[in-house]
Amino acid sequence: SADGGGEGGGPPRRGGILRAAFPGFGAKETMDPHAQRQFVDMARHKAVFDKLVDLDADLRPVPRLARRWEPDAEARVWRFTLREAVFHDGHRLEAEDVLYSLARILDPKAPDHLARPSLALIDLRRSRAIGTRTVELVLKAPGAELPSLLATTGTPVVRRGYRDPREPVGTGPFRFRSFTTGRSFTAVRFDDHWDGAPYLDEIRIHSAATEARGSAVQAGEVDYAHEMTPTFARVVDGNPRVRIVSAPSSGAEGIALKTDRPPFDDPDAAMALKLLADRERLVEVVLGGRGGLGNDMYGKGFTYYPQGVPQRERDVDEARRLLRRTGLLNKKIDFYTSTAADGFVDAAHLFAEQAGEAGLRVEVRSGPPESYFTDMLTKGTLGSHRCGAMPIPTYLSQRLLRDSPQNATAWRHKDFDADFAAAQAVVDERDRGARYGRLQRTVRERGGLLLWGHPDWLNAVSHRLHGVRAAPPNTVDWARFDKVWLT
Amino acid sequence: MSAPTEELPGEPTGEPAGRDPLVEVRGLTARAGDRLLLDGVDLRLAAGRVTALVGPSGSGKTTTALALLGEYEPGVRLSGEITVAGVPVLGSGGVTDRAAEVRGGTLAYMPQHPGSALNPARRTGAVLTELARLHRPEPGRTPAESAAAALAGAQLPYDRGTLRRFPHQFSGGQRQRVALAQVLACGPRVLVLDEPGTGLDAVTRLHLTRELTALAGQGLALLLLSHDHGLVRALADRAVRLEAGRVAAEGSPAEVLPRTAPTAPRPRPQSPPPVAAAEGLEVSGLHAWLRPGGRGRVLHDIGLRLAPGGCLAVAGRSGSGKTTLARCLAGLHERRSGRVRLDGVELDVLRRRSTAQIRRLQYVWQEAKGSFDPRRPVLDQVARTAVRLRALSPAAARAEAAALLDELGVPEETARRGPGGLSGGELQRAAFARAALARPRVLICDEVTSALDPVATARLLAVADRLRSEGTALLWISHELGLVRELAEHLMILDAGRVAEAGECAALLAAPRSAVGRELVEAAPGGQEPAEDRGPAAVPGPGPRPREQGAGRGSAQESSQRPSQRPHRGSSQGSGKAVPR
Amino acid sequence: MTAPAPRRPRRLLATGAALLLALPLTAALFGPLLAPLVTPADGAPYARGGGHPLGTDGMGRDVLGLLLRGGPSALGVATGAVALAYLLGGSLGLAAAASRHKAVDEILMRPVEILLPLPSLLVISVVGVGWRGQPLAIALTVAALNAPAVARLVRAAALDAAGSPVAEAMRMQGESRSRVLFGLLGRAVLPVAAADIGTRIATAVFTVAAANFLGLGMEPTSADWGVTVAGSREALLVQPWAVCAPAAMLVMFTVGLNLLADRLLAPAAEAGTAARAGRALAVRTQKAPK
Amino acid sequence: MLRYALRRGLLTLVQLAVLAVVVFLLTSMLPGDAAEVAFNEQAGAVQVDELRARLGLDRPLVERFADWSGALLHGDLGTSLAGHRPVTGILADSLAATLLLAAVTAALVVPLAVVLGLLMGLRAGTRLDRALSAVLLALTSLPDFVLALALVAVFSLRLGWLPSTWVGADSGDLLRHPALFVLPVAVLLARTVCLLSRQIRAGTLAALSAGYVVQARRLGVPRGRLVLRHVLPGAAVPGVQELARTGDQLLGGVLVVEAVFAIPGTATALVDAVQNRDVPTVQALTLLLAALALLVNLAADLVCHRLAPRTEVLR
Ligand SMILES: Nc1ncnc2c1ncn2[C@@H]1O[C@H](COP(=O)(O)OP(=O)(O)OP(=O)(O)O)[C@@H](O)[C@H]1O
Ligand SMILES: Nc1ncnc2c1ncn2[C@@H]1O[C@H](COP(=O)(O)OP(=O)(O)OP(=O)(O)O)[C@@H](O)[C@H]1O
Ligand SMILES: [Mg+2]
Ligand SMILES: [Mg+2]
Repeated sequence: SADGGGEGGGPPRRGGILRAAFPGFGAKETMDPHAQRQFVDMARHKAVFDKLVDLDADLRPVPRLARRWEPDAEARVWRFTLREAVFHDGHRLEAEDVLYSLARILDPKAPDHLARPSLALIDLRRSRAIGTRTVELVLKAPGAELPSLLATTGTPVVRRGYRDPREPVGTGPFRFRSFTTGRSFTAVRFDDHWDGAPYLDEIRIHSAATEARGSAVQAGEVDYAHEMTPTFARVVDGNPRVRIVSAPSSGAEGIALKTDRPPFDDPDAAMALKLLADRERLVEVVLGGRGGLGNDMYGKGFTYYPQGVPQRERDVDEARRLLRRTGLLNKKIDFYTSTAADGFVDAAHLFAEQAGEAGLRVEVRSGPPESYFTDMLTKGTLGSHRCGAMPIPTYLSQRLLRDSPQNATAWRHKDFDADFAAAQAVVDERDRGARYGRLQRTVRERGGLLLWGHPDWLNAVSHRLHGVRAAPPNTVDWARFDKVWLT
Repeated sequence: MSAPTEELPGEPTGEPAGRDPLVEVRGLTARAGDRLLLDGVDLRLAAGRVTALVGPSGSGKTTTALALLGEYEPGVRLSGEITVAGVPVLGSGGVTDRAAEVRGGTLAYMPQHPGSALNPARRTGAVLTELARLHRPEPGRTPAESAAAALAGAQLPYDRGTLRRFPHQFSGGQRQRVALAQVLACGPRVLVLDEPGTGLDAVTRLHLTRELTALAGQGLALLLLSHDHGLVRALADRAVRLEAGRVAAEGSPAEVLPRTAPTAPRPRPQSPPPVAAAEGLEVSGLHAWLRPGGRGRVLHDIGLRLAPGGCLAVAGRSGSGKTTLARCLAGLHERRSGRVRLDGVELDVLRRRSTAQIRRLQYVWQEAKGSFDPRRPVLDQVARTAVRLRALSPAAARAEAAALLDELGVPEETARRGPGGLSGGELQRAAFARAALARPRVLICDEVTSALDPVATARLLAVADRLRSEGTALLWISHELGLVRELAEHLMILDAGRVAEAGECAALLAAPRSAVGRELVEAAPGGQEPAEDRGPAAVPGPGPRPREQGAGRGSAQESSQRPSQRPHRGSSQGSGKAVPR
Repeated sequence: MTAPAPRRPRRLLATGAALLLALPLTAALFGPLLAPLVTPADGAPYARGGGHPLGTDGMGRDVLGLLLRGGPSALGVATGAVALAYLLGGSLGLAAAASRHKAVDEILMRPVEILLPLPSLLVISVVGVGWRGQPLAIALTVAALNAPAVARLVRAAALDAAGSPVAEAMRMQGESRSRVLFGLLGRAVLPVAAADIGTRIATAVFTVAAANFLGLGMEPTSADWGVTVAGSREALLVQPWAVCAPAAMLVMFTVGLNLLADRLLAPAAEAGTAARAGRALAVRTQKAPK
Repeated sequence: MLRYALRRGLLTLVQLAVLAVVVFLLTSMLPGDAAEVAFNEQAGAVQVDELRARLGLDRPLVERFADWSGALLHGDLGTSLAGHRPVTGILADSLAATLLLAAVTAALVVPLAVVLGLLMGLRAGTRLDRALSAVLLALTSLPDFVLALALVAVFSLRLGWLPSTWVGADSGDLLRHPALFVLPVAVLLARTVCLLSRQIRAGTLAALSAGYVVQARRLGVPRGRLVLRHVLPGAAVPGVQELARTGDQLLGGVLVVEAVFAIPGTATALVDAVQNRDVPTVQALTLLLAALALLVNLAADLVCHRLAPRTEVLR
């Protein structure tokens, strides 16, 4: 079971039905591309729809329906030039379709449209179509990251007048055939796709729980199983029929320390914890060794990740010194976690053990998983934290600004916000990257993020399926079935 | 019937010489632990013959009968040799594998306690047709017809009401007959009936006698286990008397059953002192029904009075409502209205009675076996009455229970066993003792002597007399009019839930006014039997049930004595105690 | 009954059952004394060998160490819950069976029957959320979930005995309600209960473990046998000991417990010998007390 | 009997109503609501509040329950809070698979349990009885998911005889692929058969010592008939009660089975709904399952009523 793309399979072949299995979400699953939240939704929508812009494996925006784009000097007005593309019903993609899609996403009566907050900076009334092929988007504030915002979850382009999610018409590589909520989805090849017709005749995307995905891919009942565990990877190790396609660094695993309250309002206290964590051990156990070491900065391997920052090493003595200095030594603190994500509880217990070695007593408490991520924003001083793949600026804006919805570390600093806002107005990518790097480093030194690992994303693929690229979720090559083929 | 022609009836008496008997028993021995229940019993049953197995309670009658099927109560071991219609049932290696062949079709056994032998969850008709289909695949006769014939033979009507009923919906005597019908439905060649007369009223018993005679006439071999000598005399060609597990006598009934001279009437217990009007049991306007909302009435407007120390007998055809009446008084039957007052105090249903009230009115079950917990020793169960109702210490209660049981002829050692280890008569006496131990004001006895031999009956009556002299009133339900005449001052005859007539006992029996009364008196066993066999009081017309003295003993000398005067040994174990009083 | 023959296999079997029980019980009682309070996570995840006789679990903890610690909660919570269910449901069922009033029966049984179809999952979720991770709360919930079923079962088993002349005779002797209930009816219920109890315990163990999956109940890292089995299930083929060892403990416990109960409550050995002796159907005896 | 059945049927309706209230209270006692859960990890408080308002979750509990029950009386089960589609659709989608599975299981469980239970009861104390008892007990003590995974590992992955999941199975013609049912039904059967057969074994032992069975045997009723017509009815009473309870048992088992075999059924739907705090769906599903359970109970009571007619005297 070789990792990654280094597989044979010969030249691509046309034909065949691909069956893929994703974790299911029952009634929550939807065919409304703007209400997509689960991976299984995104995979289905990706087959039927396209986005203007998508992200590559480095989380850098890449053109999709938009052939190219250019901002004005202030990054306030953006022009997107569209590609020649056809909807499944034969209608040609036009600027009005893009504007319709954006209006639909920003519909104030649709709170479940996930991209609404991040795209809210688009001033729709002043945005317009320039001819049929160009869209001019005007922003309310400078936004150098608009392309990557247009690539986030919930941004596919729909046909003008699209209303009924049960009859999705997109420009994607597959034409919608059927969908049963919580169960399965079928789509057939769309020969007029702008990026060339896919090889497959048909794809079926099923919802299935962990165990079922594992046995189905082993038994050859599906050819693609999304989101497998390291343990499963060990199970199929040496199995010639199944290989694991593993995308490195597809997010971050960590611990959030609340920096607005004692003891972690003192950066030394937070630093003590960062120093006492045994990252190697955490990665080995919690990620089953399938992941990279974290350096307390989000986005390892992604664009804008600051280079040359030394890896944080475990230093129990220094940690103990800091603990003593901040009066934490032999004190007890609570760790609020839950089973909301795999490995949270394990990591919490391991960390508690490691903290114990340095003289800090950490008591693990679990909360309800369903609302954990909301609860932990306010509860406790230590909490489990994780984040999927997203561009670094998105991460910063969603987690570390004063009005960020998911500010798990309660990191609220006016100057930090101001620096970030300033970076958003910088069109020059290098300069902007440098500013992001400085912000990241600040958080690494003084903030409450203890990011100990970057998990690999594990998908299982049968020996019949070829051309599957190792890509983190939310990127263009993830769950992309128009360039794969069966033998 | 299915009896083969070559085995059709021979001469009614004498040895079945020169012909293979249908059943041959040689040297049958039964042991339980180190006790010898049967000791070398020999028995032969021939086609067309009625053989009676008599003997005191506990002498091994039931054990013998079961052995014919290759069966035994748990804990009993058999040895000897038994052949049934050529099939070895018991051999040197114990019960043979072929024993199962004879069961039902060849040899059918009606148990002594039919109540507990009926499946509570199955309707009568279904079981009968099932058995008929199994054993009598007669051409030209449907199983339903066979079932109808069996019911008729058992003196039960063949109607929907009977066929659709569950066993618990019959009266005790009816259940007895249902069990008999099951046996008859098998169409066997050998019929073994364990106390078939129990619970039957005189009329039914008479009909049954005729029916059984007819069956023997058709070539069946009959084995009759009974202490009812009237029945034996009327039916049997030969009689075998068992005593303590050994064959004590064998021959024609006349030879085996001792002819007893009429004895002097038993002294009536001295009349208790005159009592206030309010004392005693007083029942008025009693109605009882079976289903909610007063549907299915079984008793209509019953009224009665019973003075302390007095005795009121209740008689009537089987199914006339005697047990229901008793259960109403005992508070067990809750669907009733009317007044029940004891010593001036109104008695509610049992669960609303105080301990004292419960103690003052006790009830002896008609079907003794079913009323004992199969898992506890009988002695303990009996003794509990004294513990609960008279607040005796357990040890004292056990001692008193043991003494009373011994007085009744059930040795303590026997009573220490579970109910399964007691004979029918022993259990019946234990049930009586259980109630009597409460020293109640009113004791309701529901056919408590039906499984008892005369000696045991005498012992029980002695205890009853003693209780009466202590002020206990008896409500005596019985089909044995002779006994009733001897015992009771008043008699009430029930018919279909109504009082047919009531009055002074002797007078009523001498000249019954109601149709039922006349029927019962005419049919009473004394009617067809020689005068010398009649009971103590030489009353013209229908006499009481014969009460031969020393029916359980072999010696003629003993048999001339009155049971209550004679030194007496326990029926089979010989406790050697004298009967008190 | 002097024949010793039927006794021997029975005693043998009782010994066998006792032996089966002994291992998990010993582990549950004395294991915690032998193993450290917290099993250190010092090995590789799901490692086999390497100083760990039974390998390690997903957190790299010694499976043997977990095994020694996981007994009390696994056996305690489930058995406690089932015992409690029997205490509650059993008394309810007995009382309902013994009541001669239809109304009483209805009043006792209807509420119970409303609870009966409540999906246990829903109840456990609610309680688990409220009193997260407290064994007592879990035991109480599992007990409450089982009580209605027990009540029904007991009532059905006791109903016939309650209407029998034996029960009437006992009442005629002035026996107390409780004695009729727990003596006569209780004994009628006993074989049914004996057949039921063990399987119910096994089910309870895994209801508790299942509660964990939903993030309720005990900590998913607790050493509890059920939790360990559940948590390591994915590694069934990688590190079988992590699943099989605690599962074996539970299997031994339930099998031993049930076989012992069968033996003690149903002296059926005679029936067995009789069957062998070729009797068509064996009559079970009520043994005379010795 | 008919009156009894009618009365019980009416009572069942009342029970359902009470149950509806209980379930509603229970689900609303869960922390978090549908809006909060919907945006877990992904959105901020503002959006959650907006969604809450749109779903009507900001209204008082009583009002919401009144609305829901009012609609129910008109046959409207409401709209799912998670999928924004009619609950009836969710029910219809999930019911077919589970009912099919339950039906196949139920059809097998009774004969299997009866045969095994009788066998053990009749041979009580023999080696066969002990072996069967031990195996069945071991099966119950094995958690469903371990059994399921082990069966899949052996029969689908190693031997390749049977499909390992229902992934891709067409819900329209499930019945044409009986192989799909083998493993799930085997897992479901394991525990229920054991529970039932043990009860039947106990009942058989009791019935065997009953006087009526002894007498029937003495009357030469042959073995098979004796067992079926005389022993079994008495022996079945506790078993029938047990059967009534297997509903919940099955639901628990079905949950695992549905997860392991990717069967889109009611149990999964229920768990999803609970996790999504999708109150209308939880309500509808529990009511439906409860109605089924109550029906089974009713049937069990009627059967017991028939099997133990003597109890009628008492009442
Ligand atoms: N398991 C046992 N162990 C010891 N003694 C027993 C056992 N079973 C029965 N007995 C005794 O064997 C004797 C014979 O019993 P059996 O039932 O044959 O008497 P019977 O002649 O039918 O009496 P009855 O007329 O009272 O029915 C009785 O004294 C009884 O107590
Ligand atoms: N549950 C029932 N359902 C229907 N009929 C019943 C039920 N119980 C009793 N009966 C009927 O009620 C009548 C009275 O019964 P009861 O037991 O009082 O008669 P009995 O006089 O004691 O008769 P026996 O002399 O045969 O014991 C009988 O005809 C009987 O068939
Ligand atoms: Mg007898
Ligand atoms: Mg009667």
